[in-house]
Amino acid sequence: MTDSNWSSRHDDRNQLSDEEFRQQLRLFLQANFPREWRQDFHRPFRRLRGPEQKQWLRILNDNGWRAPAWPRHFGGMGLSFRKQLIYHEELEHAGVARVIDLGDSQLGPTLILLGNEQQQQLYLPKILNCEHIWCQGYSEPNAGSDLASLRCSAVLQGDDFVVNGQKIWTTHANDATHIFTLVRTGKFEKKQQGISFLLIDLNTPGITIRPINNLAGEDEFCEVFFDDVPVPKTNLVGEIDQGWRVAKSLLGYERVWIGSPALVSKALELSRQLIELRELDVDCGARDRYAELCADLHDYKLLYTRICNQISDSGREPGPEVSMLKLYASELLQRVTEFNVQAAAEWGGVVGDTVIGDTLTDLHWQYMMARPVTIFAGANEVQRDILAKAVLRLPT
Amino acid sequence: MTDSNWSSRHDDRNQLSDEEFRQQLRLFLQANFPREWRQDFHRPFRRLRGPEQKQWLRILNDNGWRAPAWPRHFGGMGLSFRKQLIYHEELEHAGVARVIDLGDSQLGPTLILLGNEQQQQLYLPKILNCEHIWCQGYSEPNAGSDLASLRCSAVLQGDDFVVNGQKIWTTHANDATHIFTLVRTGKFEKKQQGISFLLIDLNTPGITIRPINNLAGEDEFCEVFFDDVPVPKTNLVGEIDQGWRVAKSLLGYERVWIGSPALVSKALELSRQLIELRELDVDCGARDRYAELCADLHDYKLLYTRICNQISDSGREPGPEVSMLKLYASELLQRVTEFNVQAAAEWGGVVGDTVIGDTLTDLHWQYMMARPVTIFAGANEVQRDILAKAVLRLPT
Amino acid sequence: MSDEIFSMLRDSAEDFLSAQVHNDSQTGRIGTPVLRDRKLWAAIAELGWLGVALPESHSGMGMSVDAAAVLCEVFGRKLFAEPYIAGALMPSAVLAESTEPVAFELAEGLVCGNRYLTLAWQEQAGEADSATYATRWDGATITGRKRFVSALEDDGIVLVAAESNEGTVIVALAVEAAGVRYQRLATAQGHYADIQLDGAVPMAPPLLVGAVADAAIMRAVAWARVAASAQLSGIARGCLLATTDYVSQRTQFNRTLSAFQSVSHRCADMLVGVELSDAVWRFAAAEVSVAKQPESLACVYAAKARSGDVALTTGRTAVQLHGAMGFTEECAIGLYLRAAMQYSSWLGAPAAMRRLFLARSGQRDLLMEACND
Amino acid sequence: MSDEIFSMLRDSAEDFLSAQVHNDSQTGRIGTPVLRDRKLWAAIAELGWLGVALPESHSGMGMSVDAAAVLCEVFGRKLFAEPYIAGALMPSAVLAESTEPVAFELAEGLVCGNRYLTLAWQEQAGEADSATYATRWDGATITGRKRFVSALEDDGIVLVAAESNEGTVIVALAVEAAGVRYQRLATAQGHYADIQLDGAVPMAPPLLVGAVADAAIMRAVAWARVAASAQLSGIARGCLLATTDYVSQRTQFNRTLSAFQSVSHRCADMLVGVELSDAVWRFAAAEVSVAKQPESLACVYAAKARSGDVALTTGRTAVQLHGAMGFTEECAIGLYLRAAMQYSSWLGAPAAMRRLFLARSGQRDLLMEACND
Repeated sequence: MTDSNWSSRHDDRNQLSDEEFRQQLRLFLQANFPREWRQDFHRPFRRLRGPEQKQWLRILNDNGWRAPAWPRHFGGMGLSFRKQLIYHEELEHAGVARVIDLGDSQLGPTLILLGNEQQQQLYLPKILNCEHIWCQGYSEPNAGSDLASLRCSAVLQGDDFVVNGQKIWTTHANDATHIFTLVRTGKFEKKQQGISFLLIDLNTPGITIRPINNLAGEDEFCEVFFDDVPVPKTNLVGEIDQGWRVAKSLLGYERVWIGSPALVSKALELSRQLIELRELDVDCGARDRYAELCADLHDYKLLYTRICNQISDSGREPGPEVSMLKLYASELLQRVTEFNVQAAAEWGGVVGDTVIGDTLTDLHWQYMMARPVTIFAGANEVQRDILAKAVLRLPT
Repeated sequence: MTDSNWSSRHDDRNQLSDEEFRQQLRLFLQANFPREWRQDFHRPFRRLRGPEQKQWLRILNDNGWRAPAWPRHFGGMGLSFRKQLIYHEELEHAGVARVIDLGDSQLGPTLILLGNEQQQQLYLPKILNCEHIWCQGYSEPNAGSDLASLRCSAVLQGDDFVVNGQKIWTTHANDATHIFTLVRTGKFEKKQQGISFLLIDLNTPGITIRPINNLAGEDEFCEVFFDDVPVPKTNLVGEIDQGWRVAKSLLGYERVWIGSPALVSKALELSRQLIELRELDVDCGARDRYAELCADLHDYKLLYTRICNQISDSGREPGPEVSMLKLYASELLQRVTEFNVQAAAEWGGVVGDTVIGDTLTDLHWQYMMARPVTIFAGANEVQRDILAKAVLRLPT
Repeated sequence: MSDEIFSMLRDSAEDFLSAQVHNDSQTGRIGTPVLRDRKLWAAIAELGWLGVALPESHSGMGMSVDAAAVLCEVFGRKLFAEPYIAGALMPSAVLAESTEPVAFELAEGLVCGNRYLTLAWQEQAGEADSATYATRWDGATITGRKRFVSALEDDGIVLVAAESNEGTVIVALAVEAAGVRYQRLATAQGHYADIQLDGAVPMAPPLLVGAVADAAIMRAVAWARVAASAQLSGIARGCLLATTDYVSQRTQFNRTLSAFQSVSHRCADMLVGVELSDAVWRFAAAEVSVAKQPESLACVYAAKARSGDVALTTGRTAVQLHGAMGFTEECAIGLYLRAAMQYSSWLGAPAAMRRLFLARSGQRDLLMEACND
Repeated sequence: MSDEIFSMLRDSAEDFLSAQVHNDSQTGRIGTPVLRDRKLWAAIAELGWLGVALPESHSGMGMSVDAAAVLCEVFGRKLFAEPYIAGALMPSAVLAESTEPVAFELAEGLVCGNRYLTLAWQEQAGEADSATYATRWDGATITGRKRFVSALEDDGIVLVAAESNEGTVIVALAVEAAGVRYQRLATAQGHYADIQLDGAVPMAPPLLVGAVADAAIMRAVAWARVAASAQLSGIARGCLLATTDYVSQRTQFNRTLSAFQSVSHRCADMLVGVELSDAVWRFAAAEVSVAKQPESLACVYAAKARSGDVALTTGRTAVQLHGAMGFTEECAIGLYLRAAMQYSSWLGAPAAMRRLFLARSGQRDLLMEACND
């Protein structure tokens, strides 16, 4: 890993003080993030996709602001967890649209931790320069919250695994070039065993992708069908049949990022705008409900910061307590979007764009986009089970 | 049952029109119910006990207003279910303090349905004239919601059952002369079998009664201990080992009466008083919360009336849908008492009597007295299980 | 109205709608305002439903709003998308009061299904109860702006409420007339039109003038609220049924979903909500159908508040219990939630309705008067 | 203040209270106002706790409210009933600002535990923040009425806020002085006294006069709110622990109670509440301990609102999950709920606190300013 290709092209920003770091990033974003892609009252949870996403990620990459968690010798920024928090805070603060960049956030760390050198050299640079766009193939029609029941199979024949089966809820598969999957390679008593982590090029023959429209009108989820798809056995990450542990190691971080208060902040910004537009400032009843949401966010931010700091200070992976974050943030987000629909009176019944006062908004979109957050990344019912079992140690 | 002792001493009020019936009862209550025993802001859920209870029940009995559900030839009023509803409405309307009169509401109907003639002749008249005061011995320390796990045993020796074990949560055992119990007389695979329904005189040697103070400061619950207590085998009601069915037949009615909106009305009356006293009329936030509770009661009364009318029209025993009544009424009652505590600001922290403006009240008492309603007569968790299983037919 | 007639109405509606309604036609419409399906509209005209609440003198069946509400409950359960309340029931409440020749003519067209009517009274968000209008009638033309108008067809007729020197008037205006401009915003099953009127000339002299016009509008709104409550209640019940079906079949962690209390207890709570909602709209429908001033009845506002809240809560919970599948446009469960958003916001959102409920109930009714005597 | 000192304080408090506090002493007291347990009060004086928030100039330890809050969190968990906040912390905030001889003397007595102080400022329910007083100081005597005064001993000293010609004054008054009458109402762990002052003569000239008196009271209230938040948070945590113990052991229907999601999921929700409450009071304590005008900090109100709500909710849920046993006076679980009622209502109930939170937060803080630049 001392190859010059891997050497860092940019200053080590981890050396900056927190405040300097924050300032540099803030200035960079002001200068470089295209205004038209900002989150706004119309799309408070805006995400970039396809060409726009690539364009923005390349700007980040060219300026040394990409892959904040990756070590520098793999081309990342090598930031401490605390600086990663600042990084995300500043993106949120600047209204930078979200990206689903699973190559950066999930596959990269996995390969760095458990991939072999060949896999690292082959894939990591192409993640950074967006030549490869990755999506995640975990869930199946009968393996959602109960992921370990997955059945999509990979059978070794010669130098290839032959993959058959179906994945579902694969976000942005229709934009991606590659998919990292959990597939069944063996049957054991414990169903978590016999699962392997496999990388698949979506251009391989035998793969069909079907987008699914969601309630907000977006086609971000896809079904991916595998029909005798050959995958080189060199695409196996980690040990065969041990893929569950590979995937699991990232779940805690996923829940921390999903628990970010950013979406709630954005939704509550819209609440405030609606209150002004509808002149509800003088309505003490509406103000009481708004105050409750504001206090919820205020307090939640403090809890979020504290748990993140504990992770940061301890240097350990996130424990089961991060289920609190995913749980509370997702339900609060829903409550805020519900307030917004109610505060908008008749406009709350509009499905699609509407202009209130001079503000373009889409209350249905924000309401519906807040629905799946209580389902994905482990349904909230599962999060409560985790808290009861693993934090409170309640017997079952 | 044609003995002249059993003939009715009073007019058959079931023949009256609903309106006439209501008027007669209203006038009777105005003339006869002692003003000082009325429910008020201090004791919105007031109950009579001991000598006061006896005195009032005897007034009812002497005037032919006792035992509304019993057939007339057993000395009751023989009212239709609809008239029973009116009966309870009028008592509530007049602020008549509640009585726990299990001889009337539970044992009487059981004996009428399943007792033998000897038992009916021996016990029913003494219930009516308050010579016997009955309490209910069902729950045990390890058999609460899971009542069928009860272990208090009765073993037949000669002409007596010998009873050993413990009952708990026996309301007003310290005022009672007799107790009707569920005791274990046999062991079967299904634990609901092997339970018998046994009548016990509390004066029998070997019985110890210990009152338990509750959170509201009242000693209404008791533990009852049985130590080799002999009970004549003629005190068995129904078949041996079949007592579960005896007890179960009354549960539906119990849930209907517990579901009465009367307590909620009383608690909400206190809410209104507090709003006036604290001049919260102008506080739109407080008014919104109050409006929600008022609407909840309004709508619930309609549901309650409808389900009661359905029972009345069909002539069948209450079905599992009455769990809705117990569930909603009990939780609404708690929400109202919580509103009252919050509306009272600092006074909400007072434990015991306080005077707000010129109104004597006891917010802690009403708050605490509303706690057990979600627990007793089948915890609300059990009610939800019943609704899911028996009404929605969800598989488990 | 006898229970038997209601049963017949309900049964025929269930039969007809089970055969006619296909949810597929409601998916993928996000952002697209929907107009009447004219074939379906003609079919329900054929069944006589459009004239249910019109008197026989006006070509109607001479029943009242309680009969219409029975139909609407089925519409909700079956996700029937035609704008029955806005396009038939509300115009009926106005036309029934008018003895102008044009009123009879429009009523006949409404009942036959060849005239597409709607009522335009509201001008501001959250002000469905305002009885004053910025829209002006000068005796010959009408000028102003109306909002949140449902069921507006390009070749339809809009009954417009306006201020005049004689108080409120209601005039019938062809949508095609000069001086009428409009834009439609999509709702789940229809649209809200925003109408600009600029010296538009109506079809005939005003249908109603003065106090009788105000009363007709208040009655139309009260009727519509009760009918919308019934529809919301139906939406919630349909949504609950679909959910109990789903959780009874779907398996996770080797157990039927309904075996988890986190699922079954929420179904129980949904049931309680649906039954409350059902009890209150039926009561309100019965009361309103015999009331002279239905807008004074507290139960109307209670019904609209409860049914809106319950339909939204049931819809959200149902989406959650359907898991990821519930978030797809292909799964009908989201359509219930979206329909709930439309009917709970139209004519007054729950919190606003509860305030009016409290004001109308005079509070004392709720309390027991025992302490006074 | 370093984390290490806080840890030491917490550990010593836990050790001491585990040995000293017996819940039995709190049962069966319904309706009976409770005074200091003088043995316990002397013991905590011995430990130095009473002077934690007083400067060294005033015989104190020179720490701040954050240290006191650390103690209060333990008090909550252990159901320690002594009126530490009203009887030590609040008087400290006032005495610390005064350089009158009597202030030093009272501070010393407070710290040693042989003077029983309290602060009387509030006059109406729900108005702990009012800075105007109907109670008058005429330069020699004091007349008026104070309510909701905790920690009032018959031989104690009450620091009374009053209006005078020079603005607000705070005077020290012996409870035994002529012209002082009072009645006590019971709370869970103490009492609220209602004090009538009729020309009462204080011990000495006013401790504080004018703006500095107002500031001291506002600081005392802010300190007390943060400390009460810590105590409420401790109450909730103690209550949660007792509940998870119980449901882990109790069996019904052949299963441990905690195996039912209707139980375990509510425990999970209680946990989230407790952790939120904990996060916000700790933040508020740190902020307040370095703030010049702690009453201007939104987090103070957020902490009081959250901790009050959470303690009440946790207490109620805990009673429910304890089943019938939870409703008995012998089961300690009800004591947590009752203590929560006391501390959530004193100094402002949650809804009132959230209004002040919103007012103080200027709202903008909560939103992201990205759209401005």
